[in-house]
Amino acid sequence: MVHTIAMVKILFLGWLKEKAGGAERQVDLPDMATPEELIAFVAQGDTALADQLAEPSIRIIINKSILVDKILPDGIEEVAFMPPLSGG
Amino acid sequence: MVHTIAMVKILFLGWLKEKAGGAERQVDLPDMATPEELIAFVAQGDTALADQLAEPSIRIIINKSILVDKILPDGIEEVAFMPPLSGG
Amino acid sequence: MIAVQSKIFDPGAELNLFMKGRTDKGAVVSFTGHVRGGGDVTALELEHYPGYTEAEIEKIEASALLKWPGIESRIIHRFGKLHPGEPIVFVAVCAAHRKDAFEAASFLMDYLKTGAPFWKKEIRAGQEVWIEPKATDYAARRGWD
Amino acid sequence: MIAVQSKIFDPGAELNLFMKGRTDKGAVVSFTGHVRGGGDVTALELEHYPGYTEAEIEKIEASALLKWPGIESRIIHRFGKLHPGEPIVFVAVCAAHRKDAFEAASFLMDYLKTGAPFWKKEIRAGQEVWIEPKATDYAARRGWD
Repeated sequence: MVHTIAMVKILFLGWLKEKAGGAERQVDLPDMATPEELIAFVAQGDTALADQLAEPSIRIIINKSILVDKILPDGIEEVAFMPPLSGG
Repeated sequence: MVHTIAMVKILFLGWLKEKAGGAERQVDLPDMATPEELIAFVAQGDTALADQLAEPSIRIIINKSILVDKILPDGIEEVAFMPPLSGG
Repeated sequence: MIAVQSKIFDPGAELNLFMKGRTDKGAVVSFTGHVRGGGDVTALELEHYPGYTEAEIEKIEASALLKWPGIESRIIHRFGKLHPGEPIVFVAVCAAHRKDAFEAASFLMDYLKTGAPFWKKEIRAGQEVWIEPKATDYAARRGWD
Repeated sequence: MIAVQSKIFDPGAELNLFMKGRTDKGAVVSFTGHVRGGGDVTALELEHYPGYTEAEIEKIEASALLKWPGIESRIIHRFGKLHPGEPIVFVAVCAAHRKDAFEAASFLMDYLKTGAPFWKKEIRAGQEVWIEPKATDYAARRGWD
Protein backbone atom coordinates (compact mmCIF):
# COMPACT_ATOMS: atom_id res chain seq x y z
CA MET A 1 0.00 0.00 0.00
CA VAL A 2 1.32 3.41 -0.98
CA HIS A 3 1.22 5.98 1.78
CA THR A 4 -0.04 9.35 0.67
CA ILE A 5 -0.42 12.74 2.22
CA ALA A 6 -3.51 14.78 1.43
CA MET A 7 -4.36 18.45 2.07
CA VAL A 8 -7.38 18.24 4.34
CA LYS A 9 -9.62 20.88 5.89
CA ILE A 10 -10.22 20.41 9.62
CA LEU A 11 -13.23 22.19 11.14
CA PHE A 12 -14.07 22.71 14.80
CA LEU A 13 -17.77 23.47 15.11
CA GLY A 14 -19.58 25.38 17.84
CA TRP A 15 -17.68 25.82 21.10
CA LEU A 16 -14.97 23.36 19.98
CA LYS A 17 -13.36 26.20 18.04
CA GLU A 18 -12.62 27.90 21.36
CA LYS A 19 -10.88 24.76 22.64
CA ALA A 20 -8.98 24.27 19.39
CA GLY A 21 -7.92 27.89 19.08
CA GLY A 22 -9.60 28.37 15.74
CA ALA A 23 -12.53 27.25 13.61
CA GLU A 24 -10.59 25.91 10.67
CA ARG A 25 -7.17 24.58 9.68
CA GLN A 26 -5.62 23.12 6.59
CA VAL A 27 -3.37 20.16 7.37
CA ASP A 28 -1.27 17.70 5.40
CA LEU A 29 -2.92 14.53 6.60
CA PRO A 30 -0.87 11.36 6.29
CA ASP A 31 -2.62 8.07 5.65
CA MET A 32 -4.17 6.76 8.84
CA ALA A 33 -6.61 4.04 9.84
CA THR A 34 -8.57 4.99 12.96
CA PRO A 35 -10.34 7.99 14.52
CA GLU A 36 -7.93 7.76 17.48
CA GLU A 37 -4.95 8.34 15.17
CA LEU A 38 -6.79 11.21 13.51
CA ILE A 39 -7.51 12.87 16.89
CA ALA A 40 -3.90 12.46 18.02
CA PHE A 41 -2.67 14.01 14.79
CA VAL A 42 -5.09 16.93 14.94
CA ALA A 43 -4.44 17.68 18.64
CA GLN A 44 -0.67 17.98 17.99
CA GLY A 45 0.31 17.12 21.55
CA ASP A 46 -2.45 19.20 23.18
CA THR A 47 -3.72 16.43 25.48
CA ALA A 48 -6.64 18.51 26.81
CA LEU A 49 -7.86 18.99 23.23
CA ALA A 50 -7.24 15.32 22.40
CA ASP A 51 -9.30 14.23 25.42
CA GLN A 52 -12.04 16.68 24.46
CA LEU A 53 -12.19 15.45 20.85
CA ALA A 54 -12.27 11.83 22.02
CA GLU A 55 -15.37 12.32 24.19
CA PRO A 56 -18.35 10.25 23.02
CA SER A 57 -20.53 13.36 22.71
CA ILE A 58 -18.20 14.70 19.99
CA ARG A 59 -19.13 13.39 16.55
CA ILE A 60 -16.61 13.19 13.74
CA ILE A 61 -17.93 14.18 10.32
CA ILE A 62 -15.89 13.15 7.31
CA ASN A 63 -16.70 14.61 3.91
CA LYS A 64 -20.00 15.83 5.43
CA SER A 65 -21.10 12.37 6.63
CA ILE A 66 -21.09 11.26 10.24
CA LEU A 67 -18.40 8.67 10.91
CA VAL A 68 -20.06 5.61 12.37
CA ASP A 69 -17.33 3.05 11.73
CA LYS A 70 -14.21 2.56 13.81
CA ILE A 71 -12.17 2.78 10.61
CA LEU A 72 -11.59 5.97 8.62
CA PRO A 73 -12.76 5.96 5.00
CA ASP A 74 -10.52 6.62 2.03
CA GLY A 75 -10.44 9.95 0.26
CA ILE A 76 -10.74 12.27 3.25
CA GLU A 77 -11.06 15.88 2.11
CA GLU A 78 -12.77 17.48 5.08
CA VAL A 79 -13.04 16.53 8.74
CA ALA A 80 -15.36 18.30 11.16
CA PHE A 81 -15.49 17.80 14.91
CA MET A 82 -19.06 18.41 16.02
CA PRO A 83 -20.08 19.11 19.63
CA PRO A 84 -23.72 18.47 20.67
CA LEU A 85 -26.11 20.55 18.53
CA SER A 86 -27.97 23.53 19.88
CA GLY A 87 -30.74 22.62 17.46
CA GLY A 88 -32.72 24.99 15.27
CA MET B 1 -101.76 39.52 32.86
CA VAL B 2 -102.01 41.99 30.00
CA HIS B 3 -101.69 40.43 26.58
CA THR B 4 -99.48 42.40 24.22
CA ILE B 5 -98.52 42.15 20.59
CA ALA B 6 -94.92 42.86 19.62
CA MET B 7 -93.32 43.41 16.22
CA VAL B 8 -90.82 40.55 16.00
CA LYS B 9 -88.25 39.58 13.38
CA ILE B 10 -88.32 35.90 12.43
CA LEU B 11 -85.23 34.44 10.72
CA PHE B 12 -84.85 31.12 8.95
CA LEU B 13 -81.16 30.24 8.77
CA GLY B 14 -79.36 28.02 6.26
CA TRP B 15 -81.56 25.67 4.29
CA LEU B 16 -84.58 26.42 6.48
CA LYS B 17 -85.15 29.57 4.42
CA GLU B 18 -85.93 27.32 1.45
CA LYS B 19 -88.58 25.44 3.50
CA ALA B 20 -90.03 28.65 4.91
CA GLY B 21 -90.12 30.44 1.58
CA GLY B 22 -87.86 33.26 2.73
CA ALA B 23 -85.04 34.14 5.07
CA GLU B 24 -86.79 36.79 7.11
CA ARG B 25 -90.23 37.99 8.14
CA GLN B 26 -91.64 40.64 10.40
CA VAL B 27 -94.62 39.40 12.41
CA ASP B 28 -96.93 40.79 15.05
CA LEU B 29 -96.29 38.20 17.72
CA PRO B 30 -98.98 37.82 20.36
CA ASP B 31 -98.02 36.84 23.90
CA MET B 32 -97.27 33.14 24.07
CA ALA B 33 -95.75 30.74 26.55
CA THR B 34 -94.12 27.79 24.75
CA PRO B 35 -91.93 27.02 21.74
CA GLU B 36 -94.74 24.81 20.39
CA GLU B 37 -97.10 27.78 20.28
CA LEU B 38 -94.41 29.87 18.64
CA ILE B 39 -93.83 27.23 15.94
CA ALA B 40 -97.55 26.87 15.26
CA PHE B 41 -97.89 30.64 14.94
CA VAL B 42 -94.88 30.98 12.64
CA ALA B 43 -95.87 28.05 10.39
CA GLN B 44 -99.29 29.63 9.75
CA GLY B 45 -100.98 26.32 8.99
CA ASP B 46 -98.10 24.92 6.90
CA THR B 47 -97.87 21.56 8.71
CA ALA B 48 -94.78 20.42 6.80
CA LEU B 49 -92.98 23.56 7.97
CA ALA B 50 -94.33 23.15 11.51
CA ASP B 51 -93.05 19.57 11.65
CA GLN B 52 -89.68 20.66 10.27
CA LEU B 53 -89.32 23.48 12.84
CA ALA B 54 -90.27 21.12 15.66
CA GLU B 55 -87.49 18.64 14.87
CA PRO B 56 -84.94 18.26 17.69
CA SER B 57 -82.07 19.16 15.36
CA ILE B 58 -83.57 22.63 14.82
CA ARG B 59 -82.48 25.07 17.54
CA ILE B 60 -84.53 28.14 18.40
CA ILE B 61 -82.53 31.28 19.05
CA ILE B 62 -84.30 34.12 20.84
CA ASN B 63 -82.65 37.54 20.97
CA LYS B 64 -79.40 35.83 19.82
CA SER B 65 -79.38 33.29 22.67
CA ILE B 66 -80.20 29.62 22.25
CA LEU B 67 -83.50 28.71 23.88
CA VAL B 68 -82.87 25.93 26.35
CA ASP B 69 -86.02 26.23 28.46
CA LYS B 70 -89.42 24.88 27.55
CA ILE B 71 -90.86 28.34 28.30
CA LEU B 72 -90.37 31.39 26.09
CA PRO B 73 -88.68 34.40 27.71
CA ASP B 74 -90.23 37.87 27.93
CA GLY B 75 -89.25 40.67 25.60
CA ILE B 76 -88.85 38.67 22.38
CA GLU B 77 -87.50 40.91 19.60
CA GLU B 78 -85.92 38.38 17.28
CA VAL B 79 -86.44 34.66 16.74
CA ALA B 80 -84.13 32.55 14.58
CA PHE B 81 -84.67 28.94 13.57
CA MET B 82 -81.27 27.33 13.18
CA PRO B 83 -80.64 24.06 11.33
CA PRO B 84 -77.45 22.08 12.08
CA LEU B 85 -74.36 24.19 11.43
CA SER B 86 -72.06 23.58 8.53
CA GLY B 87 -69.27 24.84 10.75
CA GLY B 88 -66.45 27.17 9.82
CA MET C 1 -59.56 39.30 18.45
CA ILE C 2 -62.03 38.18 15.83
CA ALA C 3 -63.40 39.40 12.50
CA VAL C 4 -66.32 37.96 10.55
CA GLN C 5 -66.29 39.57 7.13
CA SER C 6 -67.22 39.03 3.50
CA LYS C 7 -64.13 40.90 2.25
CA ILE C 8 -61.23 38.79 1.03
CA PHE C 9 -58.07 39.02 3.17
CA ASP C 10 -54.34 38.51 2.69
CA PRO C 11 -53.04 35.71 4.98
CA GLY C 12 -49.41 36.87 4.86
CA ALA C 13 -50.32 40.47 5.65
CA GLU C 14 -52.55 39.27 8.51
CA LEU C 15 -49.74 37.12 9.92
CA ASN C 16 -47.34 40.06 9.90
CA LEU C 17 -49.93 42.44 11.32
CA PHE C 18 -50.68 39.99 14.13
CA MET C 19 -47.00 39.81 15.13
CA LYS C 20 -46.22 43.50 14.73
CA GLY C 21 -44.52 44.86 17.84
CA ARG C 22 -44.74 41.56 19.73
CA THR C 23 -41.30 40.45 20.85
CA ASP C 24 -42.32 38.76 24.09
CA LYS C 25 -44.02 35.74 22.48
CA GLY C 26 -41.59 34.11 20.09
CA ALA C 27 -43.67 31.24 18.71
CA VAL C 28 -46.41 31.91 16.14
CA VAL C 29 -48.60 29.34 14.43
CA SER C 30 -51.02 30.27 11.68
CA PHE C 31 -53.65 28.27 9.90
CA THR C 32 -55.25 29.35 6.65
CA GLY C 33 -58.09 27.43 5.06
CA HIS C 34 -58.72 27.98 1.36
CA VAL C 35 -61.61 26.98 -0.87
CA ARG C 36 -60.36 23.81 -2.51
CA GLY C 37 -59.94 24.01 -6.28
CA GLY C 38 -59.55 21.39 -8.93
CA GLY C 39 -62.93 19.73 -8.36
CA ASP C 40 -66.32 20.62 -9.83
CA VAL C 41 -67.16 23.14 -7.10
CA THR C 42 -67.36 26.56 -8.73
CA ALA C 43 -68.18 28.48 -5.56
CA LEU C 44 -69.00 28.18 -1.89
CA GLU C 45 -71.66 30.27 -0.24
CA LEU C 46 -71.41 30.85 3.49
CA GLU C 47 -74.24 32.33 5.48
CA HIS C 48 -73.80 33.61 9.01
CA TYR C 49 -76.12 35.04 11.64
CA PRO C 50 -74.78 38.54 12.36
CA GLY C 51 -74.23 39.12 16.06
CA TYR C 52 -74.80 35.51 17.02
CA THR C 53 -71.97 34.09 14.87
CA GLU C 54 -69.43 36.59 16.26
CA ALA C 55 -70.56 35.89 19.85
CA GLU C 56 -70.17 32.12 19.40
CA ILE C 57 -66.70 32.51 17.87
CA GLU C 58 -65.74 34.76 20.77
CA LYS C 59 -66.77 31.96 23.14
CA ILE C 60 -64.52 29.53 21.27
CA GLU C 61 -61.62 31.99 21.46
CA ALA C 62 -62.26 32.59 25.17
CA SER C 63 -62.10 28.87 25.91
CA ALA C 64 -58.71 28.63 24.15
CA LEU C 65 -57.36 31.59 26.12
CA LEU C 66 -58.50 29.85 29.29
CA LYS C 67 -56.93 26.52 28.31
CA TRP C 68 -53.58 28.06 27.24
CA PRO C 69 -53.06 31.08 29.48
CA GLY C 70 -50.79 33.74 28.05
CA ILE C 71 -51.47 33.06 24.38
CA GLU C 72 -52.87 35.70 22.05
CA SER C 73 -55.01 34.89 19.06
CA ARG C 74 -56.53 36.26 15.90
CA ILE C 75 -59.45 34.72 14.03
CA ILE C 76 -60.79 35.90 10.67
CA HIS C 77 -63.73 34.11 9.08
CA ARG C 78 -65.41 35.03 5.84
CA PHE C 79 -69.02 34.73 4.75
CA GLY C 80 -70.70 35.28 1.40
CA LYS C 81 -69.72 33.85 -1.97
CA LEU C 82 -66.20 32.41 -2.10
CA HIS C 83 -64.31 31.02 -5.07
CA PRO C 84 -61.69 28.25 -5.38
CA GLY C 85 -58.29 29.33 -4.07
CA GLU C 86 -59.68 32.11 -1.87
CA PRO C 87 -58.96 32.06 1.87
CA ILE C 88 -62.00 31.33 4.07
CA VAL C 89 -60.55 31.21 7.55
CA PHE C 90 -57.38 32.43 9.24
CA VAL C 91 -56.30 31.57 12.77
CA ALA C 92 -53.06 32.78 14.34
CA VAL C 93 -51.80 32.09 17.85
CA CYS C 94 -48.65 33.40 19.47
CA ALA C 95 -47.19 32.00 22.65
CA ALA C 96 -43.95 31.84 24.58
CA HIS C 97 -43.64 28.13 23.72
CA ARG C 98 -44.33 26.49 20.38
CA LYS C 99 -46.32 23.60 21.87
CA ASP C 100 -48.96 25.98 23.21
CA ALA C 101 -49.14 27.85 19.89
CA PHE C 102 -49.59 24.63 17.88
CA GLU C 103 -52.14 23.15 20.26
CA ALA C 104 -54.22 26.30 20.64
CA ALA C 105 -54.34 26.93 16.87
CA SER C 106 -55.36 23.34 16.24
CA PHE C 107 -58.01 23.51 19.00
CA LEU C 108 -59.44 26.74 17.58
CA MET C 109 -59.76 25.17 14.13
CA ASP C 110 -61.36 21.98 15.47
CA TYR C 111 -63.94 24.04 17.36
CA LEU C 112 -64.59 26.47 14.51
CA LYS C 113 -65.09 23.54 12.11
CA THR C 114 -67.90 22.09 14.20
CA GLY C 115 -69.14 24.99 16.32
CA ALA C 116 -68.93 28.20 14.30
CA PRO C 117 -72.45 29.23 13.24
CA PHE C 118 -72.12 29.17 9.48
CA TRP C 119 -74.33 27.48 6.92
CA LYS C 120 -72.49 26.53 3.81
CA LYS C 121 -73.51 25.43 0.36
CA GLU C 122 -71.40 24.26 -2.51
CA ILE C 123 -72.30 25.35 -6.00
CA ARG C 124 -71.31 22.66 -8.45
CA ALA C 125 -72.37 22.84 -12.09
CA GLY C 126 -75.26 25.12 -11.17
CA GLN C 127 -76.51 22.78 -8.43
CA GLU C 128 -76.49 23.91 -4.81
CA VAL C 129 -75.67 21.42 -2.04
CA TRP C 130 -75.87 22.34 1.66
CA ILE C 131 -73.02 20.80 3.62
CA GLU C 132 -72.46 19.71 7.21
CA PRO C 133 -69.32 19.00 9.25
CA LYS C 134 -67.65 15.67 8.53
CA ALA C 135 -67.43 12.82 11.03
CA THR C 136 -63.67 13.49 11.21
CA ASP C 137 -64.42 17.07 12.30
CA TYR C 138 -66.57 15.87 15.20
CA ALA C 139 -63.93 13.28 16.14
CA ALA C 140 -61.22 15.98 16.14
CA ARG C 141 -63.31 18.13 18.46
CA ARG C 142 -63.99 15.25 20.86
CA GLY C 143 -60.23 14.72 21.03
CA TRP C 144 -59.99 17.86 23.21
CA ASP C 145 -62.52 16.73 25.85
CA MET D 1 -37.90 23.06 -0.18
CA ILE D 2 -35.37 24.43 2.25
CA ALA D 3 -33.23 27.53 2.66
CA VAL D 4 -30.46 28.11 5.19
CA GLN D 5 -29.57 31.79 5.07
CA SER D 6 -28.21 34.66 7.12
CA LYS D 7 -30.52 37.18 5.45
CA ILE D 8 -33.61 38.24 7.38
CA PHE D 9 -36.93 37.14 5.85
CA ASP D 10 -40.55 38.27 5.92
CA PRO D 11 -42.81 35.51 7.35
CA GLY D 12 -46.00 36.88 5.78
CA ALA D 13 -44.40 37.22 2.35
CA GLU D 14 -43.00 33.69 2.66
CA LEU D 15 -46.43 32.32 3.61
CA ASN D 16 -48.04 33.95 0.57
CA LEU D 17 -45.21 32.88 -1.74
CA PHE D 18 -45.52 29.30 -0.49
CA MET D 19 -49.24 29.20 -1.30
CA LYS D 20 -49.06 31.05 -4.62
CA GLY D 21 -50.85 29.10 -7.33
CA ARG D 22 -51.71 26.18 -5.04
CA THR D 23 -55.45 25.58 -5.03
CA ASP D 24 -55.37 21.81 -4.62
CA LYS D 25 -54.23 21.77 -0.98
CA GLY D 26 -56.56 23.95 1.05
CA ALA D 27 -55.03 23.70 4.53
CA VAL D 28 -51.85 25.63 5.35
CA VAL D 29 -50.10 25.75 8.70
CA SER D 30 -47.12 27.99 9.33
CA PHE D 31 -44.78 28.29 12.25
CA THR D 32 -42.47 31.24 12.81
CA GLY D 33 -39.95 31.34 15.62
CA HIS D 34 -38.61 34.73 16.66
CA VAL D 35 -35.70 35.72 18.89
CA ARG D 36 -37.36 36.38 22.23
CA GLY D 37 -37.12 39.96 23.44
CA GLY D 38 -37.66 41.54 26.80
CA GLY D 39 -34.89 39.64 28.62
CA ASP D 40 -31.21 40.48 28.89
CA VAL D 41 -30.25 38.69 25.67
CA THR D 42 -29.00 41.32 23.23
CA ALA D 43 -28.27 38.93 20.38
CA LEU D 44 -28.16 35.31 19.32
CA GLU D 45 -25.38 33.90 17.19
CA LEU D 46 -26.08 30.80 15.16
CA GLU D 47 -23.36 28.85 13.47
CA HIS D 48 -24.05 26.19 10.87
CA TYR D 49 -21.94 23.76 8.87
CA PRO D 50 -22.52 24.66 5.22
CA GLY D 51 -23.53 21.66 3.16
CA TYR D 52 -23.99 19.36 6.14
CA THR D 53 -26.67 21.50 7.83
CA GLU D 54 -28.74 21.72 4.63
CA ALA D 55 -28.39 17.97 4.04
CA GLU D 56 -29.55 17.13 7.57
CA ILE D 57 -32.56 19.47 7.30
CA GLU D 58 -33.42 17.87 3.97
CA LYS D 59 -33.46 14.49 5.74
CA ILE D 60 -35.88 15.87 8.34
CA GLU D 61 -38.11 17.24 5.58
CA ALA D 62 -37.96 13.94 3.68
CA SER D 63 -39.08 12.00 6.74
CA ALA D 64 -42.11 14.32 7.13
CA LEU D 65 -43.03 13.88 3.45
CA LEU D 66 -42.84 10.12 3.98
CA LYS D 67 -44.97 10.22 7.14
CA TRP D 68 -47.64 12.51 5.64
CA PRO D 69 -47.79 11.67 1.93
CA GLY D 70 -49.10 14.45 -0.28
CA ILE D 71 -48.04 17.36 1.88
CA GLU D 72 -45.71 20.07 0.63
CA SER D 73 -43.38 22.00 2.87
CA ARG D 74 -41.10 24.99 3.11
CA ILE D 75 -38.36 25.44 5.70
CA ILE D 76 -36.27 28.59 6.16
CA HIS D 77 -33.60 28.71 8.85
CA ARG D 78 -31.26 31.57 9.54
CA PHE D 79 -27.70 31.60 10.81
CA GLY D 80 -25.39 34.44 11.87
CA LYS D 81 -26.13 37.20 14.34
CA LEU D 82 -29.82 37.65 15.16
CA HIS D 83 -31.48 40.29 17.29
CA PRO D 84 -34.58 40.22 19.52
CA GLY D 85 -37.80 40.22 17.51
CA GLU D 86 -36.20 38.87 14.34
CA PRO D 87 -37.49 35.64 12.80
CA ILE D 88 -35.10 32.67 13.08
CA VAL D 89 -37.09 29.83 11.60
CA PHE D 90 -40.12 29.46 9.34
CA VAL D 91 -41.91 26.23 8.54
CA ALA D 92 -44.98 25.99 6.33
CA VAL D 93 -46.91 22.89 5.37
CA CYS D 94 -49.88 22.61 3.05
CA ALA D 95 -52.10 19.58 2.84
CA ALA D 96 -55.55 18.53 1.72
CA HIS D 97 -56.58 18.07 5.37
CA ARG D 98 -55.78 20.37 8.28
CA LYS D 99 -54.78 17.54 10.65
CA ASP D 100 -51.89 16.55 8.36
CA ALA D 101 -50.77 20.16 7.99
CA PHE D 102 -50.78 20.75 11.77
CA GLU D 103 -49.05 17.47 12.58
CA ALA D 104 -46.37 17.73 9.91
CA ALA D 105 -45.53 21.35 10.83
CA SER D 106 -45.30 20.42 14.49
CA PHE D 107 -43.16 17.35 13.67
CA LEU D 108 -40.79 19.44 11.54
CA MET D 109 -40.31 21.94 14.35
CA ASP D 110 -39.74 19.22 16.97
CA TYR D 111 -37.09 17.62 14.77
CA LEU D 112 -35.44 20.90 13.79
CA LYS D 113 -35.25 21.93 17.45
CA THR D 114 -33.24 18.86 18.39
CA GLY D 115 -31.71 17.67 15.12
CA ALA D 116 -30.84 20.66 12.96
CA PRO D 117 -27.05 21.15 12.97
CA PHE D 118 -26.78 24.63 14.45
CA TRP D 119 -24.64 25.82 17.34
CA LYS D 120 -26.12 28.73 19.13
CA LYS D 121 -24.84 31.22 21.65
CA GLU D 122 -26.66 33.92 23.50
CA ILE D 123 -24.99 37.23 24.01
CA ARG D 124 -26.15 38.75 27.28
CA ALA D 125 -24.49 41.84 28.72
CA GLY D 126 -21.32 41.13 26.74
CA GLN D 127 -21.13 37.51 27.96
CA GLU D 128 -21.49 34.64 25.50
CA VAL D 129 -23.31 31.47 26.54
CA TRP D 130 -23.48 28.39 24.29
CA ILE D 131 -26.90 26.77 24.48
CA GLU D 132 -28.26 23.26 23.98
CA PRO D 133 -31.77 21.95 23.34
CA LYS D 134 -34.04 21.82 26.38
CA ALA D 135 -35.33 18.62 27.96
CA THR D 136 -38.81 19.58 26.69
CA ASP D 137 -37.43 19.66 23.13
CA TYR D 138 -36.12 16.10 23.42
CA ALA D 139 -39.40 14.99 24.99
CA ALA D 140 -41.36 16.57 22.13
CA ARG D 141 -39.24 14.70 19.59
CA ARG D 142 -39.64 11.37 21.38
CA GLY D 143 -43.41 11.92 21.20
CA TRP D 144 -43.26 11.09 17.47
CA ASP D 145 -41.51 7.70 17.88
